[in-house]
Amino acid sequence: MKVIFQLIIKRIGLSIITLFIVSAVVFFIANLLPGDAAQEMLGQSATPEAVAALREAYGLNDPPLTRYAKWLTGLVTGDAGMSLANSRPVSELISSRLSKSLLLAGLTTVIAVPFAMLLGIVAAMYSGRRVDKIMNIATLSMVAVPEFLLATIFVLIFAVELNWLPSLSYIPADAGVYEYFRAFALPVATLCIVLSAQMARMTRAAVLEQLSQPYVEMALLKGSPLSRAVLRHALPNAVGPIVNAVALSLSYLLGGVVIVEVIFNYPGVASLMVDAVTNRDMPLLQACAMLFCTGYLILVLIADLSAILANPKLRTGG
Amino acid sequence: MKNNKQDAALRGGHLGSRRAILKSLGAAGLVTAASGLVLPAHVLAQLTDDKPEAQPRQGGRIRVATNSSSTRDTLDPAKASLSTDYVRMYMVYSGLTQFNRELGADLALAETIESDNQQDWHITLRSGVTFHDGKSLTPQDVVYSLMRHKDPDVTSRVAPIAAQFEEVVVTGERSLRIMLKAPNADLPVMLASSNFCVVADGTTDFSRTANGTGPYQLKEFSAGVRTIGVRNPNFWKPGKPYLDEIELVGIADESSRVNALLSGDIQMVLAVDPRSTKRVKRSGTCDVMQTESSLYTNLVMRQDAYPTNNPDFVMAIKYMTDRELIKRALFRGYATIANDHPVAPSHKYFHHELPQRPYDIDRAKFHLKKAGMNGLRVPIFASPVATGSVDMAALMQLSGIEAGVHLGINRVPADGYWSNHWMKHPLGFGNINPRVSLDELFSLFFKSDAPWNESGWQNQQFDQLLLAARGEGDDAKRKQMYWDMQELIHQHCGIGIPVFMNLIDGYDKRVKGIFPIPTGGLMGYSFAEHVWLDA
Amino acid sequence: MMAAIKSMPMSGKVGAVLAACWLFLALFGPWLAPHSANEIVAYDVFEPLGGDYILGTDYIGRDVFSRILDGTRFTIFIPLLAAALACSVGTLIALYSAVSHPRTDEIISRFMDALISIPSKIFSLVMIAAFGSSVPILLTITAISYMPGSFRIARSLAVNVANLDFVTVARTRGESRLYLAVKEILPNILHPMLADFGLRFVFVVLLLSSLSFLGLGVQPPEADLGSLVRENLSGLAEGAPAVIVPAIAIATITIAVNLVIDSLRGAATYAARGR
Amino acid sequence: MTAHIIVEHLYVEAGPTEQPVTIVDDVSFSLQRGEVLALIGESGSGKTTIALTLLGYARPGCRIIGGSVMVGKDNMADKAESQLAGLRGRKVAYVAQSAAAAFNPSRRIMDQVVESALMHGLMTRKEAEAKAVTLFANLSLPSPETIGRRYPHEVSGGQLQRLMAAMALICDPELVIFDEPTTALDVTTQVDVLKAFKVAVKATNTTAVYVSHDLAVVAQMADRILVLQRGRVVENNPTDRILNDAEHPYTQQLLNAVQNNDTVQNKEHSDVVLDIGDIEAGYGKITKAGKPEIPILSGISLKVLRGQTVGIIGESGSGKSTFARVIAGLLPASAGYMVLNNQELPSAIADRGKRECQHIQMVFQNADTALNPSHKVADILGRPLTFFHGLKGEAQKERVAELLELVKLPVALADRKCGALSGGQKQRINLARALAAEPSVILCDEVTSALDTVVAAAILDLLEELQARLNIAIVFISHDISTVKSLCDEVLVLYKGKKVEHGSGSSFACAPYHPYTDLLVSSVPTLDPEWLDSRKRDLDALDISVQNTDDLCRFRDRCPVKLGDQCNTEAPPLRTLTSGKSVLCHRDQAMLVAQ
Repeated sequence: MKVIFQLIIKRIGLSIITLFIVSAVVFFIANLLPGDAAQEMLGQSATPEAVAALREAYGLNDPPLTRYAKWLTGLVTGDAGMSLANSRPVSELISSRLSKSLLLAGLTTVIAVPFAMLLGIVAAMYSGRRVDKIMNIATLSMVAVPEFLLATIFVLIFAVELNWLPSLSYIPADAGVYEYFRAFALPVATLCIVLSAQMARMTRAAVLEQLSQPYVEMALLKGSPLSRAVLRHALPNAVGPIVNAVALSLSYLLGGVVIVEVIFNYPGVASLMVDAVTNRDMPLLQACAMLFCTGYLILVLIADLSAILANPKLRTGG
Repeated sequence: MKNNKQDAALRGGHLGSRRAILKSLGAAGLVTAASGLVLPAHVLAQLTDDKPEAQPRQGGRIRVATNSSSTRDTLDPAKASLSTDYVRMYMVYSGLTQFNRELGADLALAETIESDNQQDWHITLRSGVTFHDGKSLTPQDVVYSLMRHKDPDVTSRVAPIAAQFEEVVVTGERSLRIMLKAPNADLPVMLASSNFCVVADGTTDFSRTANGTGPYQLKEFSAGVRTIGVRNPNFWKPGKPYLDEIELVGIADESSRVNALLSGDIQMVLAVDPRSTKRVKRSGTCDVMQTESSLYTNLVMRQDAYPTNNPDFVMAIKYMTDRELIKRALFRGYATIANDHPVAPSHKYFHHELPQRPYDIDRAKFHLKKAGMNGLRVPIFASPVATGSVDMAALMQLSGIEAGVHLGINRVPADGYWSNHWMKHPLGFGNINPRVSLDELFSLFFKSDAPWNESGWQNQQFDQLLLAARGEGDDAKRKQMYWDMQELIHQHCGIGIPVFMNLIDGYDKRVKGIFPIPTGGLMGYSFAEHVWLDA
Repeated sequence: MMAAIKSMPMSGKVGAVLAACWLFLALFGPWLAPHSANEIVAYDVFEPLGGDYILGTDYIGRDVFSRILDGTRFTIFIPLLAAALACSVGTLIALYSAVSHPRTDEIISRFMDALISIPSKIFSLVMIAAFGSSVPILLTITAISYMPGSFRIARSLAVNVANLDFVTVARTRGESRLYLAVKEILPNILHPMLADFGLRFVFVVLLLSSLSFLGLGVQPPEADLGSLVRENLSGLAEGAPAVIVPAIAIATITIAVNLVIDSLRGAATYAARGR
Repeated sequence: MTAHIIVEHLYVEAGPTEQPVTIVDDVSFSLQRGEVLALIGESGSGKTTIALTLLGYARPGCRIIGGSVMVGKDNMADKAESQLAGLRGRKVAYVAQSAAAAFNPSRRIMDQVVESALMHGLMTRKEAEAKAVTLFANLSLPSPETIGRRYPHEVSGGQLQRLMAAMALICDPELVIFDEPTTALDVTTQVDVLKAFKVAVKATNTTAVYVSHDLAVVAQMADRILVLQRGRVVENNPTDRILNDAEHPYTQQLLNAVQNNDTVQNKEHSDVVLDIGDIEAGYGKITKAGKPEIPILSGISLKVLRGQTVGIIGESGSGKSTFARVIAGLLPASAGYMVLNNQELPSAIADRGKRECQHIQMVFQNADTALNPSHKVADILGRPLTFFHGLKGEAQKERVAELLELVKLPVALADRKCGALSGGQKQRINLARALAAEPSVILCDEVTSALDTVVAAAILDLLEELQARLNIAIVFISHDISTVKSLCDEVLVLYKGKKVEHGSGSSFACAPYHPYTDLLVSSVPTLDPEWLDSRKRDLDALDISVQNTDDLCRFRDRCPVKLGDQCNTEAPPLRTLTSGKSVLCHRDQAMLVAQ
């Protein structure tokens, strides 16, 4: 356990560095953007005076570095600043969306991960046989279809034609479990297909890797059937790489789901960040970037931890 | 006709001061409005399929989707800038006047609007109007609502227009007076725009609450997500509104929007792509409403930059625009051929004697040769935000090749187009929303010192005509002036207007009481107070 | 090369052939097109298969077949170059950090982590908003957004190789870092990186199509296959070939490439076992 | 009585079905119940493949294409997977070469030991575990009750190997297959493991097949020996017959390889090439005390003379390889000095000049990893030539040819990639590369231990010859004392990073030794079949508690002749014996002789 504790400490330290870099990078890129919040705010009616006034109000006249410093100190003191586009605290804007994003991500994970695992393991067990080949093509095709097409097809079939499910993932305030299910069915399905393909392939690879290890041969020579050798022997040792792959895929669920959010009109963080860009809403943009980065780092950390827990050698710090 | 009732009700509202109104509003073309029976042909065409309907039914809730929504959504009339905002404004607020289907304005919160010189306006307010919070409407509220646009800190989007207000003062417990810097006969129409909706005196925080006098009270508002309004029981129009609740969302992606309509998740959608109309009609449950508007996407040819500063080049471009093809291919016929000036045929001041400019490659060639610009390469800037501009550019490119000029298309992302590209390149596209008053339209986009003089066009004669027309009381004279201006633009301005796009809304057939108001989709964004739901 | 293909399993051969076909279309497509890709040839939009136009017409009546022939080159070459860029740069940086001081290595890795954690779509959005969307920009963006991934893989490979005895031998000889990286390590991670390159290619293809959905992709009137799918999406309801065919095209391209990679991998592992 | 195991006309092929390679070619043999058969031959002779067929198993890529493999009444060659699963582990059990790899790292030992018993439903978990514990005891494993609760990485290699035997014996199989079970072990541990196996097998009268490349080991275990070469049987006879009068020349080769020719040569040695004094080294950060966090070597001194061979002996963990790394500068020493050709030698490679690097060359144990698989032989040999001597083009070509000749390889090899070479050839290239630099010292780290006995012998001869010709100094690092004794002019014995004995090669010819050296010497198997039984067991604690830090004798916990608590309290003195060698022990010469 001591090992894990140390690891967490170390990671948190590194994460802070990484976050810092991200903020710097994002700030830098964002500064390349033509126009600023003031202009975007006033749009067509932008008269020089008005813009100038607004700039002043937003403190956009300070040199970039000063702004960055301000923002950073604010963040350190736990204040993510105010959104320029609609003068509400950034934290408030995000928190309202984050919960939704997490919900979507969570549901997808719960379904996609086991599904992918199953595919991957089966494919590995019968590697080289027909099952494997079919699954290979299947997963490939799943990866190959642009997600917006996939989503639209789903909507056309299940919402427009069959009218089983809503085409928008909209949750009424008084939604029961059933409404939830209906509302999430399509977006979750889309994401599952997009994600599980990759994960399945990774799982297959990881399990195959282990299957070539002597101890699996040993298990077979002890008289254990293939299924047992895979599930009881190979799988536990494949956990490390698998969770890593899963973590990487899942990190996509925070920022990568813009398209799904757009198509199903789902108010998530990704589309929030897109808004932030279009409105040149720097505080919001920065905050979102931080958020995604943190999410990614947490996932990777979890992956490494579970890899360690799965491996007694590392676990006992041997 | 279903509308008799409400019009009657309206008329009842101000019968007493009829003379005054006619006197005052004649200029703005409200004669027909006052006895709202004669309808322009194009509007009739739209209504033929609604059979005479029964008494509008109370109750029910609908969900409505517009095409844009972001964290920038606002409850502040001064900041309203996107379709969702407009709809939201008309949901919760009302203005002194409101648009009607004849491109004119009816009285709303104002009971009378009078002026003798189109510069000094006297307004009496309707009595017994209350805000959602119970406070009753006073002239002070109106004064505040109008004057705040002049305050730079408010960063109002109509600040340039509000600049016309010399002063606005309370003259009685129900009356006020608007002094303009210069005469403007179109003031009543101007006041109908959603930005001039009336808010309660002294309101500064619009971040969560909206205290208006509109048909619906704000129940929930979260920027970029949704707005929910519930029926305002004390709305000043007796019996209205009909629905218990309206939920307003923005769905940027057109096909998602249409799918949502067809799958029954949404009852009304703004901006249906012409290509989707077939599907919508086929569905049986839904239908589309077409609104002929003066919305146009136009070529911008800067007069202060090479090569567009060469009048022959401009002419060439105008001749090489295949309006028929654009109307047919890009808009599937849901458009009206335009004649390189911004006045739509449906407008009463439309210059119908001005010969239509044809698609004529030879003339284009001729002008190019005259300008000595054969085989010239010119970049043309288009963007998805300027509806259809990208495809238009593609078509222009093709006819350009025939005519002997190479147009290199630069498609720039929607995001940031207005601030960074619009009017910044010699050859680009603009996209101008309907403006009811030609005066507003011209002074915003064509006057030499107009804030968005897209092509940087300088024409003294035009400017003089504009000012003259603004103050002119006699309709015939006024019309002539506007005709002259249209001709000037048609001939000399660096603006090419191929077509006016018709606005297409999709709606669930159970939604009743809808009719087009040319100022915008969804009944000029003001459907909220009109529509009702058939059981 | 031919030998490599010979040694492939059936699936690999199929993939190779498919890929070759697409490459051919990418190279010569524009010349094979019956119509100009941008010319509006028919009044009817979303015409079905067959008829006057082999693959029907698109949303404003252009010939789909011609547009696909014309668009393929973007879907092939942008990803090809981008992936090549991403992998080569990623690999080089990885090599550098593998042979340099642990601290340098740490810093570089942190930086890459940072890059990875920025969602590629949003990164692209910002970059395109900043620099406008042109083929070179798209190239750069996609390359940058997939470079860190390549780096991660290349680095782990390089670190493993760096600990092998033959590298140590070179060290004891007093060889320069450059030599270690380029002459000793690089040749031994080349093969797996090739497989990685294939993956990146597929990723870029998909990213491009998502970008075109967000309206940030290749500039019209040109359109890569993704943009074709996107611009004709409204035809999906009536099952217009204008949207389905490009989609299938994308699928076959990515699948073909993947099949090739897989069989390459297989060959590699077999060789490894053989040794 | 009919034989228990009958293998007839067995054919196994490998590789792609289009162009298969026959790796087992018409092999037939039989075996009575309770007999132990040894399969011997060098790698690639197909011995393991044959052994596996007895379980009806063929490795991925291999196929049994003909013949029968009768174990009792079952023909393992033509059974379906499902049936085989029922037999494997119950009727026929397998003990794999590397227990470290063959145990699932993520599961407790006990679970894995009893697994087959439970799978075959022979007994309840309780019974199975009880049985396992007794087996542990019989295999003389320390603390049998608790050892099962550990994870594989928590016990030593030798113990793991025996645990594997327990795993095999848990179901009282009729036949046990031992696949090179001791090759991965240190000599001292090997003895114990062999003993344990022998006892266990004899006790249960189990038939056994023992696969190995080491004749001496086989001599201890087997009743019959089957000698294989390239998948064919070259000789199949009772053990004593093989040992005393082998028929086949290849068998004789094997025998000669084991007979270590004790010819200690005394050359004339001139000047000191490399002088190493009081080296301290280890891993991790340097602590305030100036020692590394994990100290490995302490106080090692050594003088290497030109043309001399110095042997460094020790088991895994003795720090012998670390020592090599220190000399090569890969691991800078934390204390002590090194002098090369009378010039101070910087401890870190970074601080060394080209010349210094040139004069110390390292030859690694494993030629597979020591040669860059993606380079051609010519490149590998050419690089040092260009790097150190600026040789290019033709000149380089010629030199490469010379070098190849020097190590007795055909010049044609020059443009082959070394992936394609055999183990022996690789090792020669490895050597040639070192020579290419024209160094004054070559560090040979376990250069022979990865090779088959015959090949290894050849390499050793080569080394001696080269040294005689080129008069270079060699530091020869090995775990195999017999080799070192025969090869080296000077020998240095390391135990846990301390020098416990140091003297001339000749002085190691006979006792007295340091107790540890004594253990090493006596642990080397001889061809005498009785040898194993005559050996006394080494002590085997579950955890050797001795830290590498204190000055006390680090061997004390295993020392068979330990002097009460003197060894636990006082640092042992370094005493010089009459033979001229120095020994780090409390016992004086007399006592040492007496042991």
